[in-house]
Amino acid sequence: MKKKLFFAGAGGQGALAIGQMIAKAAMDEGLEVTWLPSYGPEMRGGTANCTVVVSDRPISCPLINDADVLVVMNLPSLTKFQSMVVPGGTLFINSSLVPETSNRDDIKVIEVPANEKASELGNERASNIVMLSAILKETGIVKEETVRHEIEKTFSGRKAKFLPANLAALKSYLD
Amino acid sequence: MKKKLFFAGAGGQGALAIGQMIAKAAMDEGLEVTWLPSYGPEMRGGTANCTVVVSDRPISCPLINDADVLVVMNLPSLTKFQSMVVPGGTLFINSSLVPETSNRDDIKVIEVPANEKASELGNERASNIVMLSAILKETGIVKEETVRHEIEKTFSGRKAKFLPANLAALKSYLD
Amino acid sequence: MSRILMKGNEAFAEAAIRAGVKCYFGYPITPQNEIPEYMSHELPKAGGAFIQAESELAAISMAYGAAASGGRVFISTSSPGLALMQEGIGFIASCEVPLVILNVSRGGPGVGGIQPGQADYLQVTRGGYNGDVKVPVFAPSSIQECANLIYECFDIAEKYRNPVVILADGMLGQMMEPVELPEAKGITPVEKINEVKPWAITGTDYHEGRNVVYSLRLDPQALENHVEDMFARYAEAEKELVRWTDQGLDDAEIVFVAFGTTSRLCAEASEILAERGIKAGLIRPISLWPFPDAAFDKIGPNAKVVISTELSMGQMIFDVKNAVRGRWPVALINRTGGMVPSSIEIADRAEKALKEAGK
Amino acid sequence: MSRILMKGNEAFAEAAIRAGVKCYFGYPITPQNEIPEYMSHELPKAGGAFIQAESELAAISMAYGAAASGGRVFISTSSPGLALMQEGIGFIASCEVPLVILNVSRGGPGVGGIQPGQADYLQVTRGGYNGDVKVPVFAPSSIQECANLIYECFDIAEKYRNPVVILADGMLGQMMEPVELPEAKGITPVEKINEVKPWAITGTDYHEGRNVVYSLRLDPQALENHVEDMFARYAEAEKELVRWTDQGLDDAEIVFVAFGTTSRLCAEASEILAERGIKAGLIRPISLWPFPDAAFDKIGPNAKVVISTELSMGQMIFDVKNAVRGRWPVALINRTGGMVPSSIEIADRAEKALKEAGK
Amino acid sequence: MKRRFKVVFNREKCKGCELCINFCPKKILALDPEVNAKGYHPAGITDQESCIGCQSCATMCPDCCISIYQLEEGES
Amino acid sequence: MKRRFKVVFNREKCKGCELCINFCPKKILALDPEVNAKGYHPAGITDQESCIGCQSCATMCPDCCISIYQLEEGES
Amino acid sequence: MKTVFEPTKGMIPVDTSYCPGCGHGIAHRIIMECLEERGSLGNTIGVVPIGCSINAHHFMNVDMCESTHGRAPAIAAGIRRVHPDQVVFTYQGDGDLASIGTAEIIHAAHRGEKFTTFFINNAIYGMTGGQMAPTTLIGQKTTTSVYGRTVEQAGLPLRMCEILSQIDCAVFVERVILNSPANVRKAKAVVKKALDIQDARLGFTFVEFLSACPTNWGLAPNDAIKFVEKNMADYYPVRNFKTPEGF
Amino acid sequence: MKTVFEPTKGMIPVDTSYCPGCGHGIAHRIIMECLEERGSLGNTIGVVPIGCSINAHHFMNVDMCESTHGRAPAIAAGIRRVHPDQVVFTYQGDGDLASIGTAEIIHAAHRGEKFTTFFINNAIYGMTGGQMAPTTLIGQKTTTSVYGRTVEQAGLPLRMCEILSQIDCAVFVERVILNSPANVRKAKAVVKKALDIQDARLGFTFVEFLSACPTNWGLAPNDAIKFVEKNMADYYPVRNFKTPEGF
Ligand SMILES: Cc1ncc(C[n+]2csc(CCOP(=O)(O)OP(=O)(O)O)c2C)c(N)n1
Ligand SMILES: Cc1ncc(C[n+]2csc(CCOP(=O)(O)OP(=O)(O)O)c2C)c(N)n1
Ligand code: SF4
Ligand code: SF4
Ligand code: SF4
Ligand code: SF4
Repeated sequence: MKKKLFFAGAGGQGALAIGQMIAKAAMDEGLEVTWLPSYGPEMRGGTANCTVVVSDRPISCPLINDADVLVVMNLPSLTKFQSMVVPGGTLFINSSLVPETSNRDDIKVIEVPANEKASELGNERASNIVMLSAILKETGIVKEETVRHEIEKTFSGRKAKFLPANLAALKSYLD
Repeated sequence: MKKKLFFAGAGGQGALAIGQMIAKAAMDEGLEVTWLPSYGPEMRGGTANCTVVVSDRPISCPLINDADVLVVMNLPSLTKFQSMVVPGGTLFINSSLVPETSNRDDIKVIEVPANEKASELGNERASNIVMLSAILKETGIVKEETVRHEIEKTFSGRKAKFLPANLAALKSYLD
Repeated sequence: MSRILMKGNEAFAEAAIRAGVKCYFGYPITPQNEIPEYMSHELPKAGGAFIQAESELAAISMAYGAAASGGRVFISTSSPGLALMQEGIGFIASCEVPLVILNVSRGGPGVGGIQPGQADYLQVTRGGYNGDVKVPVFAPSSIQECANLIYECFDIAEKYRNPVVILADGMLGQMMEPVELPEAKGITPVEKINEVKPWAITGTDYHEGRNVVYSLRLDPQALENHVEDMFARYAEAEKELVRWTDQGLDDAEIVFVAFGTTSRLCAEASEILAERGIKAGLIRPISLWPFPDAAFDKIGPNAKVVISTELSMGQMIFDVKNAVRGRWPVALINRTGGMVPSSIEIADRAEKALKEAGK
Repeated sequence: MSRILMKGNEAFAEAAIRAGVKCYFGYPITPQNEIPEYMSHELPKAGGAFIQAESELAAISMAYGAAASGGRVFISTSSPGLALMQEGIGFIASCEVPLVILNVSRGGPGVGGIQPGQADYLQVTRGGYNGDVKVPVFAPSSIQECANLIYECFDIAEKYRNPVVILADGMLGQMMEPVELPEAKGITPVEKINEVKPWAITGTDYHEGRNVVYSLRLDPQALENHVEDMFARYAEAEKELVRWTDQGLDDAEIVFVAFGTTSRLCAEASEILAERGIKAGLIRPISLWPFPDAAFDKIGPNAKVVISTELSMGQMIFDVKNAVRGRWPVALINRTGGMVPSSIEIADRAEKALKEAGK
Repeated sequence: MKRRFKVVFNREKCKGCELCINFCPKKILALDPEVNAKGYHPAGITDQESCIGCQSCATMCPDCCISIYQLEEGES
Repeated sequence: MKRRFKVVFNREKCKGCELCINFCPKKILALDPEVNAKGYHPAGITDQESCIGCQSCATMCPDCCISIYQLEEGES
Repeated sequence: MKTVFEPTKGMIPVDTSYCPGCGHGIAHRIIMECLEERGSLGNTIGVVPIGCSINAHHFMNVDMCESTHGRAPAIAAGIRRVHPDQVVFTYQGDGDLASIGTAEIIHAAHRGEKFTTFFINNAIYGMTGGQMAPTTLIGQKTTTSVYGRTVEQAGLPLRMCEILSQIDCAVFVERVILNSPANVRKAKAVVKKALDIQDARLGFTFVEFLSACPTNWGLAPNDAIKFVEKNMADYYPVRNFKTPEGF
Repeated sequence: MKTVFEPTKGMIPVDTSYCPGCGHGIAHRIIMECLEERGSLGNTIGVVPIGCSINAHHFMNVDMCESTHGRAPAIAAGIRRVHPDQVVFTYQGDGDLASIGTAEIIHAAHRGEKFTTFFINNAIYGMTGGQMAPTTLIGQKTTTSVYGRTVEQAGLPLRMCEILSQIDCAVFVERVILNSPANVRKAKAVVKKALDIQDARLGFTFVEFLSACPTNWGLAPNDAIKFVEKNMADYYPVRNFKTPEGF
């Protein structure tokens, strides 16, 4: 088993964070994993992408040529990256912010109104966790429970007040 | 023709200067020449030695293994360097400051009471030029006239007041 | 032992703390800023000291002072920062003071860019130090190896009384992988320093006689003797510190030589080539100096070409050619300036190189 | 033309002035102090400017500013000073700014000593710059050549828009020989700068558009393109700048390879060997980068051993081996730390090396 | 006669930092709810007529987005 | 009773700089016409009895050449 | 329609790379306005530092060069030797000038270099992501002082104007603040004066700007301006330190 | 026989490499006397610079290390982190401290490093043969200012005490002069005070010595002392600049 995932969005949309959560969960489930951000020069704004590879064997290369799963959080990411999905792969689109859909017909496209759902749950910033929920549901790449555990660790201490909305977001596609 | 000369003394005794004068004069006479000081770390005092090679052909190496002419201005220099004179070579000793003489019997030893003579001429600091005079007389390596020219250039401007004593010193062995 | 998902930069920092680092001195520079940041809050908790130095020159100087007086010292920087430390590193080597320096390198030359690069190979293996100096250099290729190598490098530095350099690149610094962290060793207390480092300047109350750490030797004979002593140690290091991994050399037609991040690209390129029916092997130098010449003796009879694969205009290739000694043609696959090729690009270019070697 | 007896350091300084140097920036360091001293009073007389910089870092930075804005610039230092300039030199190369840097090298490593050394060979030919940088390096062996080379190096630097380094040693800096000085060229006036250097930052009144001199390229593709441009120029330099002299290669049994001062010792050692009935030849690289590989093709059929002769633990020998390509055994005759062997010592050791090669 | 001004914003250069808005003494500037191509909500003027031409906005704008003109009689 | 002092010079360490001589308020120090092994004319005391033990010489000596002792009655 | 205010020709009309509300933009503008107004755009040479403002040469409409980190004053000294008649300036951040480049700025002042340095004090390392600078205030949180800077750990912040005024050949030293339209206008007048004194070749001229870095302070731009006003101006008195006679 | 004065055990009884009449010898002696008197020889770590006093570690009877040129204060900061309880000092010349090492001394003061710097201001580069230093006086002839230093060429000399006093965490700053027995005694008292304040860990402590370099000034030692007194003290006021309360 080897899965290559790519997460793309604007800075602050939490694409890197859900990539990391999947990576951590996979590690906790005993799998091999790499997480690779593409870091930009600018402090501010700009794009924030990351690559996650999950495998049951040691992973040679953390860079990928194509993706089994692509997650796009905004429009520029869709335009730029949709061609990298392997035929038969899955593309997740944050339909709250992306008015278009994919031009590919050889892949599975899943539209997730992440911001809307998150708003409904009381915290628009949890939109990435809504997306995560959809990914888990669709790919089963890691277990909900392991991820919940990660979310609980992330939103502790000073950030504990955000935990309920995020746990709710995690449930959004999994119930 | 190739002559290798070595001048040794304490800092301030003018050994480097007479080496340079011979080198310049030889150059002016159309010969090839190298002048090489052994420079020390210390600003002050210590030893000051130089090597002069004069030749009618290009000089490969400015460092010498042995000397045709050795000039020692003080006792430590005699002890340290007398063995480098080639058999048949010439050793000049500043007998004013060196109480001993050479232990070599295969070389020509010339004792020059340089400081005394210079004092007599009214300027003890011209002792190196007294030595130079003796060297010219004995070796004829360069012409008195060319050297006089150099001395005149050296003691000009603010130093012009030292010229007479130095010219007299140059004459000391050559008259 | 439990595995933690960590960035390379964090793994370096945490493993250094566990190796008993007393001092870290840093100056901000991308892409290694996580290290000073981590150290600024974690090292004091472990009983160590952190200073944000006023410059890389100050950082290497603080490092020297702390190490000369017996502390375990770690500093990190990125390419131009290491260029600024050249005088300091050469001086420290000449003073026989051990410490560990990490270069998380980026694209150059000059200010260049901040994407991963490997064009500091000559900088770390040859250096801009004046005089005769050698510095052991290690290049990890996974986060686990980052942690393991740095943990060990302090012992190596102290054994040879010399600086040791780790060369990573921005990708390794920024990526995350699971790591098992080594056990924490604790910091040597002041009163025990001279037991392990009798030469350290700790104050004469702590040891017999007087300790002086110095470089100047105005007597050239003394300086020559000193250099020869250093080189006697380097000769040992050359034997003892050689490290590499290799893969598929027995029947390889193509032999990749690559270190760090690039070796992982080559590993995947080998898989791609295998699908195309071409056998590719890999030599991954872990020690860049001493360079693993011996690895090349393991190359099998099918080899047609050795390919130095680098993120530079070709720097390691000098050492590769030297190790190859004319036995096989040597080719170069490279990108530079912070560009990272894909494994497919590497596979394609390797295939081409193989064809050309066949001609 | 008249010959003047001059120290190497003075010859460098005076010839640089005659080459039209506008600026010299220096910081005291033995054994090159005659140069800033000479420049401090002579350069202003010639219409140029002298600053005693606050450090070598400041000196190389001033040099960059003056050169980027179109002046001919010369700076000099000695070994540890050059180590401090590594970041600056790499940056300047990446900015494509021409200037001439002289290293009157001394014994190292570190502060080392102040006697002549050649252990900065790797420092000047490889460098501690980050990223892909190459710097042409020339090594004179007589005072006349000191003057001639520096005079020419400004044109070379400007042609390739890159720093150029001259490597001399303390002996060459301090010794005197007769020199014929080249003609004075005069300093390019400000209003003519952009005619020769259209890229120079002189204020937009002097040229079309806006000039910017820079190194940062955050886009790695732009950076890669830039590095490739630089290397295209380096490839030309590699062809055009190779220089050496050789002597007696036709029938030599021993071939010395030596640069600078050491080559003169080897020349005398060859005479000594001739007296002993042994034929020795000499390759004297004048350009250290590009290294004169082609010289080795002139070696005749009697050669039994090639001997890299160096005042270091063996640095040029890497390039010698590379040029030799296994055709002859390569031996090393060396002293280090500021020790200079006698020609007799060299002859003796060469004879021994010849015997060993015969075995 | 009251002097009248026209404040022109470079919508595409604006980064929506709100400094102009904050320093406008007449409080007649506001961010546009729509984003520009860079993704920022750009500033604009809500009440042109009340502008007193003090240039506070233009003086504080870090991005050279603001031009101010004095209208001649009858211009708008 | 008048206190009596003995000033001892380390002849071989002395570099003949004359600072001690210059700063001696009693002017009882002088250089030796003979040179020491380093080639310097070392300083010495010419009139032991006049020494007032002020330590001016020792305070100025850059080379730690001077020791000063107070003599007990009868000592010399 | 009469123009009351238009972007200066001194700024190239492209998007800057600075964050929203960044003080660099304001400082850039007023410097370039001054140069435009005095007709100096064609005979000015500027040096940009390593820092967020390394990008200034994309924005300022004059000949410029980049510098190595901290060395801009030495570079400008070199330029000045080749170009006795141009306007020469350096533009530097506080990491660049007050940390790694301390020696170079002090010695530019020491030699009385005839150029002007514009010093953007934003109390933090901007470009590298918000590390502590020598100018970071006590209590201020940065990525290398996560619990707030303390005196024990890092001393009290450096005040560059105060230090430079002690150097005789630094003839004009003033600190300005970019926190209100009135003060930005004052700052511009100070910039102009510094350039006039440079023209008179009297010595080294230095202007420090207290300036916001909203991004790394984690504040909205207008709150960042308040921080400049309340916290920075408290420790860094906004005033003239030195002016040569006749100016 | 009662000992009134004997060479301190702080100085190793070997010949120093300094020239006759060099101020380094006097400064060495009083520093080491203080360390001996307070019983600190066994728990002191010193850092010597690049300069004539690089040799100090052959003479001072404590653990020492050499430094790269100008970096002694950073080195001492490193030592201090490993050895919180020792006496730590740097000993530096004016080329080392006021030229190449400017950034390091300023930032030692800035961080309030708890060590003492002894600064030997002899207005020249000694070891390298008499080049101009930042402290060289106007009109003074050196090998790189053969007609005498001018303001136009090199600015007015740097006064380090004045500069360092502007830095808050430099808590003790004083300039002393080695020109007479009385002033040498005063200087010694100042050294002692600096070390006491170091013991109290109040911040950075700094003592500047006006000191003779007869060799490179081309003066006989006693004339050199007069030069220190007449010319140097004129430009470099001998006084205390800062003392913490209670000292
Ligand atoms: C030699 C070197 N060291 C470190 C860096 C990394 N670096 C880039 S910008 C910068 C400083 C940024 O801070 P500042 O000067 O305060 O300017 P700002 O970004 O805040 O405007 C640093 C340290 C570098 N590029 N080169
Ligand atoms: C990096 C470097 N630059 C320059 C030198 C040469 N150098 C040796 S000592 C010295 C300075 C001497 O002057 P100062 O600091 O005033 O001390 P002094 O000798 O007068 O006591 C210099 C520049 C060096 N050794 N290393
Ligand atoms: S100040 Fe400028 S950038 Fe900021 S919101 Fe107003 S117009 Fe936009
Ligand atoms: S002061 Fe010291 S070194 Fe100088 S003459 Fe007197 S005893 Fe000798
Ligand atoms: S990081 Fe700070 S200084 Fe840099 S552009 Fe952004 S706000 Fe401005
Ligand atoms: S050169 Fe000057 S500072 Fe150096 S030892 Fe001699 S007198 Fe002292």
